[in-house]
Amino acid sequence: MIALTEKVFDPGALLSEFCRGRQETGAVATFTGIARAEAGGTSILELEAYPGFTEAEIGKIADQARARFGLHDVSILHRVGKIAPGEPIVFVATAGAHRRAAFEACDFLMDYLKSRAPFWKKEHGPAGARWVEPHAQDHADAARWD
Amino acid sequence: MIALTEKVFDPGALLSEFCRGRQETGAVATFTGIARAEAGGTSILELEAYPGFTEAEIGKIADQARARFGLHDVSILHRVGKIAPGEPIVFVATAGAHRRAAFEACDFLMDYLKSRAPFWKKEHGPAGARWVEPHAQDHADAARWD
Amino acid sequence: MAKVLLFGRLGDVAGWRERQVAATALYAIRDCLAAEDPALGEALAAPGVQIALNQAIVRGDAPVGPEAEVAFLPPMSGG
Amino acid sequence: MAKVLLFGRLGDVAGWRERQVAATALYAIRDCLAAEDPALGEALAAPGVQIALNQAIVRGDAPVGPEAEVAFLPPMSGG
Repeated sequence: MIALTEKVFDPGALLSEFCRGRQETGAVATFTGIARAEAGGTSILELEAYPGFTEAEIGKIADQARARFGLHDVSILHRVGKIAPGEPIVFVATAGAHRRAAFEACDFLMDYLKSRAPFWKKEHGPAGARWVEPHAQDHADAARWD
Repeated sequence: MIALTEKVFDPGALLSEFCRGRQETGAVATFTGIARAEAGGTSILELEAYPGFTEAEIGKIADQARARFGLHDVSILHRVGKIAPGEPIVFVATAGAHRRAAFEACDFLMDYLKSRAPFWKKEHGPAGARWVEPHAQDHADAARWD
Repeated sequence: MAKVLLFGRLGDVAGWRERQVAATALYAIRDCLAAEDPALGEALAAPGVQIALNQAIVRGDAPVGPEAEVAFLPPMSGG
Repeated sequence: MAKVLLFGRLGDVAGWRERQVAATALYAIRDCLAAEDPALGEALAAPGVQIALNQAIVRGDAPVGPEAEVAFLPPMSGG
């Protein structure tokens, strides 16, 4: 599943669903990104996607991950719209025969999602709203896989 | 939470609980290990622990992970007793401000749990039962952190 | 008429995120928008702004059919 | 009397996993078990078998109190 949602979601419900009925998957790795309060520095995060295009671009990277890490399955759910502190932003799950591949694929997908995926991010803070670009660290993380 | 259980558990329920009420945790990584059917090669996995000692030893490594990776929280649940194919064996969750630390801590904990944690593992297969030792790969994985 | 979409700060600069534009090539659409709204024109010409035609990134100019969807994408921030 | 626990294949070799043994030091307990059951004695002397006294690994011999818990641990396999 590759999907966007405007609603708050429960990462645990997604993990339960993802694990169900697996007989040959030894390893499931997940990552959940949560909006941080930054001690009041950010009150609301807003994410804009290009519906259709964004899912398709993420799907291409998910296919790369399947091939590169020999995954059995991948699932990605990403919030769009306004996100309050403490709410999940993104959930990625990867399934493989062994743990190294599942971990690395999850890490790889998150590096892509945090730096290159087609989202536009606005932070609404005490000093007003501003569009943000990826951090240098996010670019450096993503470049590890090139 | 560091705990052992003889009962089947739902990793998703653990993840929901682990994520609840977090305001400054940006990153939650999890790993779920599932018993593989190995195309009929293993029918039942049996894990023996030393109650009290096993949790305490795992707790020491969890404390190491908290310090080394600056974690906000760690949760580990491990099955003992007889485990059928498709059932979860282990769930590890790590929470931190940023994703690199959460991923690395989860990876570190799994390498320890798979190679050095105080469990004794028996495989009941078509050819009878046998006690198993960690794979060379598990030792090599664990040695990455020394 | 092509459907034109603006994302991220481009939508804030223009004050709209979707409208119809009568033009038959990507650069003609951009020039048309810039002529109407110089601030938007400057934002569209900024480094890193990409153009997607029917949800595929296109480099350089290209003809635009009557039912086309043209999107102007500022640098993507990731999620 | 110390409570003696056997784990993993040691329990299978002995045919029991917990019993009381009247001895006042770790090596004396091991010798006592070996005298009763030579196959278990051989398994306890195998490389990698560790001894825990009151849930802490001990290297070498050590005195054992009357309420002590002594566990013989073959090489740990991980989970």
